[in-house]
Amino acid sequence: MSDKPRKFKGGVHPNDSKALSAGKPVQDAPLLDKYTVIIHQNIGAPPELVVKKGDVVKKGDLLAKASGFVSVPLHAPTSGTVSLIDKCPGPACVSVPAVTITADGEDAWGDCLEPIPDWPNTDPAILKQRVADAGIVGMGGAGFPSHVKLSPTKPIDTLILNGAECEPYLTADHRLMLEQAEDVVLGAAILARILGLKTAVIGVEENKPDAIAELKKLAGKYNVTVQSLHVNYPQGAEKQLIYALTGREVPIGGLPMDVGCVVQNVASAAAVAEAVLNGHPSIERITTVTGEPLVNPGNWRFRLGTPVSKAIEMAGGVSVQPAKLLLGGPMMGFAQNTLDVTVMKNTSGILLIPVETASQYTAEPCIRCGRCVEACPMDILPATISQAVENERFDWAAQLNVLACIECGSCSYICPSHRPLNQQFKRAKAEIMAARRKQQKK
Amino acid sequence: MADNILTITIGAILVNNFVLSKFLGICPFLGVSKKLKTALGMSGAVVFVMTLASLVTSLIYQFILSKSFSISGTVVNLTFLKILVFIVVIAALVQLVEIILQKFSPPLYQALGIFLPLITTNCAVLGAAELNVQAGRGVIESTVFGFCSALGFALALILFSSLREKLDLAKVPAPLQGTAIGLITAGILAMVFMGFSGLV
Amino acid sequence: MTIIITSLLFAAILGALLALIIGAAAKAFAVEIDPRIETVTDMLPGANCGGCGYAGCADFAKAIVGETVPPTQCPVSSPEDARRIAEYLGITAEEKEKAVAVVRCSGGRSTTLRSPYNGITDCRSAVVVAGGAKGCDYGCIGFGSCARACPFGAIEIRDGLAVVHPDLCVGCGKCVDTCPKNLIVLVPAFVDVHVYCNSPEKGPVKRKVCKTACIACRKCVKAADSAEQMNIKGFLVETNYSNPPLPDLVEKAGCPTTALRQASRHAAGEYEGVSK
Amino acid sequence: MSDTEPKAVQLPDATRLVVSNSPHIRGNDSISKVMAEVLIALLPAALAAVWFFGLHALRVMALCTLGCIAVEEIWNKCAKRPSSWKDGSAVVTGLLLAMNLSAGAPWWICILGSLLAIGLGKQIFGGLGYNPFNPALVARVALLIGFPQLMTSWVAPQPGAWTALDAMTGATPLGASGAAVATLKDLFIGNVGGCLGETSALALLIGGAFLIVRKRIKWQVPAAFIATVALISGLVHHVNPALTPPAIYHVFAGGLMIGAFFMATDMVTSPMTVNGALIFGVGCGLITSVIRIWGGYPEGVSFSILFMNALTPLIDRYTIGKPFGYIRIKKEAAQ
Repeated sequence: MSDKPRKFKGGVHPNDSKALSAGKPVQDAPLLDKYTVIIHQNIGAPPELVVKKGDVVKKGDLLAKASGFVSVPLHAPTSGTVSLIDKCPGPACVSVPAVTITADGEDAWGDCLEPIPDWPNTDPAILKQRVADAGIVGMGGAGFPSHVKLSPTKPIDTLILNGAECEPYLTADHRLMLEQAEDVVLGAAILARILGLKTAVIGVEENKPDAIAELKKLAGKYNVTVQSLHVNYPQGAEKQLIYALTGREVPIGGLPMDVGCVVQNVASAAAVAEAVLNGHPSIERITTVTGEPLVNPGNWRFRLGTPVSKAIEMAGGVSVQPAKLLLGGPMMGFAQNTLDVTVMKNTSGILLIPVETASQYTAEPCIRCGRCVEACPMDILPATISQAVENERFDWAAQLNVLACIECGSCSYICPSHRPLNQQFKRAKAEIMAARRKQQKK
Repeated sequence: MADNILTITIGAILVNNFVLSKFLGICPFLGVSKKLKTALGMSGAVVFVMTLASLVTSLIYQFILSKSFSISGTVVNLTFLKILVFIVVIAALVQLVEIILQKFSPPLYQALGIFLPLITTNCAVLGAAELNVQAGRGVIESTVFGFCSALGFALALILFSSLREKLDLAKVPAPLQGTAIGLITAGILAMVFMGFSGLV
Repeated sequence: MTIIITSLLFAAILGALLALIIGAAAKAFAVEIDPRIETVTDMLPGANCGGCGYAGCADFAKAIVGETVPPTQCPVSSPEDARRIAEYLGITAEEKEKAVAVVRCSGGRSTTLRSPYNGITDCRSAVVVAGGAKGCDYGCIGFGSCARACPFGAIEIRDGLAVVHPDLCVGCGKCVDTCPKNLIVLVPAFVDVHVYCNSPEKGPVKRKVCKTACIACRKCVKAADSAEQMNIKGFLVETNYSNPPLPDLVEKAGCPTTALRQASRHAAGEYEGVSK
Repeated sequence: MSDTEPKAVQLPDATRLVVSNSPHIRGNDSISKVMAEVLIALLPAALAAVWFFGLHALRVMALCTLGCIAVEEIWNKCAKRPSSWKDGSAVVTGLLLAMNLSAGAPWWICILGSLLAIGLGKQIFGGLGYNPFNPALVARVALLIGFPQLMTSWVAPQPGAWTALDAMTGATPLGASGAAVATLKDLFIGNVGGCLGETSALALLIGGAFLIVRKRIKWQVPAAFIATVALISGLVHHVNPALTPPAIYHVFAGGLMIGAFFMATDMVTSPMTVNGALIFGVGCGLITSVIRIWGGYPEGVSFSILFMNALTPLIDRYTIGKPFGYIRIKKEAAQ
């Protein structure tokens, strides 16, 4: 592998604003008296609840079991009593089922999974089962069950760990790679063993030199390579990352395994190491709480089910009213309208955007400047598709390959007319998929 | 001869474009230009009809109509039948195109609708035949002229239809939507084609 | 004289020649079409609304002639029109009762919580962002996708709520598919009493976000003339459209949240949240 | 917030949190910024025009710019649309229109031109972004056809003389006797008769370079345009010197520079893709050369650009590239 990674086409360079929290070491969030854990935290089937109201659980006990292959179990973030099973605000501003656990304050571990210290000589299938049992998902944002990615149906020759963290503001992965480099590299080695590979590549954007240095120190020990990447949003998008590291293009509608790759987030890798070596399931994660309105932004290790209001309190509250509250980064994160939403396995950031920099859509006309075409990492024509969607011509939008869109938001970011391109494409994709489902039914 | 053909070609396609500088064939130009696909089909049909019509009419004119011959002592010259014969020939050709299209491309046949039979009365086709006679062109030159005029028609139609597809997406003020903005666009297009004047 | 004869002869020969060619071509490339399709197309309203599920009236006519659908499937034609088509084709057509659309939500801007929303003002686009940013997950978003889809101008957006005018609605059902919240249903046109709420949540949850939600208090069920006129489903009451209550039920029941309404008076703006 | 008592942790007000789609931040680009940069790029040419033609140039520019703004605003008022002159597009159109007029143009030509440019060229199609043709060129061509005499009588350049106004005849360096009309140096600096913007190639090159550096225009358009004109005129001159002056005259004289850098590159009316831009430039060059060398009009830049504007939807349609990851699908489907 060459030292210089490839540059993918397009992309944008937003002001990264990472300085707010990049220098802040990860703190363990204090134990709360209540956690509201959203049950469906993964892509795929929701897990099946195995506790009922009044049950006493220990930390790490099963709350819900996987209900199929593309599904992961959910574990209790602390010890206590199941006090309520009801709906709570979900990350998409729609209520979702959740389990509330009233903590007993002891935070005592239950019967955990058996640690596997001798993993280099353990059957990969057992390791893979461990990943599934620990409920690990893609912690970068998508929440796709990790063990599914580790069961490719096509030959794999490359394992990539995604440490790009190209979203502005977010520093959770950066701090993780810096402070828990050993876990990340170990996780990479375990994942490589599961896939039957000798080695893995960790891709990190070159604006995190300290993390790269830290990882490189350990890389040799576990036969893992660390590759610095150009700073260019969306460097951390799966397809762009694979291209940058291997030069392969994942086909539209295809998966990384179609080009012999498996991509895992670095936080997921660290969770894998934790699950294999200590037998701890995925019940906590590092999340960046940041944004200019916050008094004291930083990085925290939160239990699942921590309400956003508590997280903001830990960050010292706000000095001014923010325009938006986001889960995730500013480019692809989800806007929230309540502080009651809770931290999930894929919540990489809790972000408050000030009024001055929050994007405001207007209906200014497209001047066909073509900057979106330049910025599009998937090389489609956002301006033309936008016109098609505006006129509800979804067949045309499909012809223009709107389904290739990865919703990275680069086009909306760059547009001088401030057009809501990304929203239009989301709608178009939804409409096209709905139409196809309808057709299939017929 | 070669030079002449080149002049005819450029003249018919650009300088004296049937639609945009002679303003012939405006009916299908406006009628079938809403979609690029139907415009392409119409263009094909017009090229076919106009080329053949020019060939056949000029053959008939050269070898029958313009000749004077005597039958039982009376000198007969059938030139006065020109328009009648031309129209009959064109109508027959259009009928042929219609039958063939209906068989091989029913969607296009549907899309062209009434404008297909109307090629019969498309003044561009008759105009080409008539202009050939006026200019005293030979059979080959007539055919080339017919073909190139049709190409000019096709060029204008295709350009115009792609513009109209674009205008469909534009926020044109309500009173000007549809044919009105189409005619305005055609006017600007005609101005543009004036730039070619003086080439031949 | 010679000239006339020669001209006639020439024209005749030319005509015969061309006729021969065309005749041969017509034979060689013959296409059969059913002339009935055109007649039926002419008998249809020609609105091309697509309410029948086909791409325009001509397409629908083809389907009728092919006897895959009954002519009554056209929501715009009157029963007499459908009967005439059926008679022409010699098929039987069952009567279909006139339907009308109802938007099962009464949560306008003044009665239901909403977050500030910044984006495309179109329901189907808004729903991809935070489910439309309304306090109630099930309620009308009010950006008027249905109103724009209605070929008859029967839906009005009033204070952020879609309101159907029953007298303008022909029941074509175009709006039904547009609503991303699946709020719109087609019901028999003669029924006037509907529950303008679609949220399956528990009463207190609904009340927290909406003043006019159905809280399943059963007042209307009790006030109804017979037990089956209003049905309870979970935390929601529904009109039984096969045994509908009379319009005076609204007065008699005295719905505490005004979720039970008369369609005509709802459209006239006589209830909370929809006043003009 | 008071400083005396210990500050309680303040949480954001959830009811005021705006819900919107990602991305939640955006670049600081805007239409008015784009237009402002185009205006800056036009500044050298405008200054050059004032230097050579004095206050008359200033008068024409002011009339056209104000005329365009006025027409835009009156239209907006009548059509009940929000005011839009502040986005700067009308100012750019006005200035470009002025660049296409002679310093001696009477006031009513300027106003009529504004009306044609904004009314016929832009607003009739729905305003900014929807016009298929370059508005300033629509006005210029309409005026050229309507008032050929007025539109081709130029004013002699008088560097530094502020108020002098000497009419001169319409001999153009693009005629067969091009070299006799002006020296190459004069052509480059701009010391020749012509429209305001047609004169100083140097000033236009500076402005064009600025736009290219700022990535406001696609360099492929002017490059392909100028190269094609140079190639064709050079070849024709080589074969038959009596027909047309050498390529260098074609490049620096007339409206080629302003056309290539400022008119053909108009975003709204030119193709969006890079390949499309190349085709567009070559097409413009081809038609310009043909009209200049063989046509009835002395100058073909405006006609060629408008013609290619009309072709733009087609070019756009057929130059759509293959998206990332597309080739592999095809291959796999074939297998």
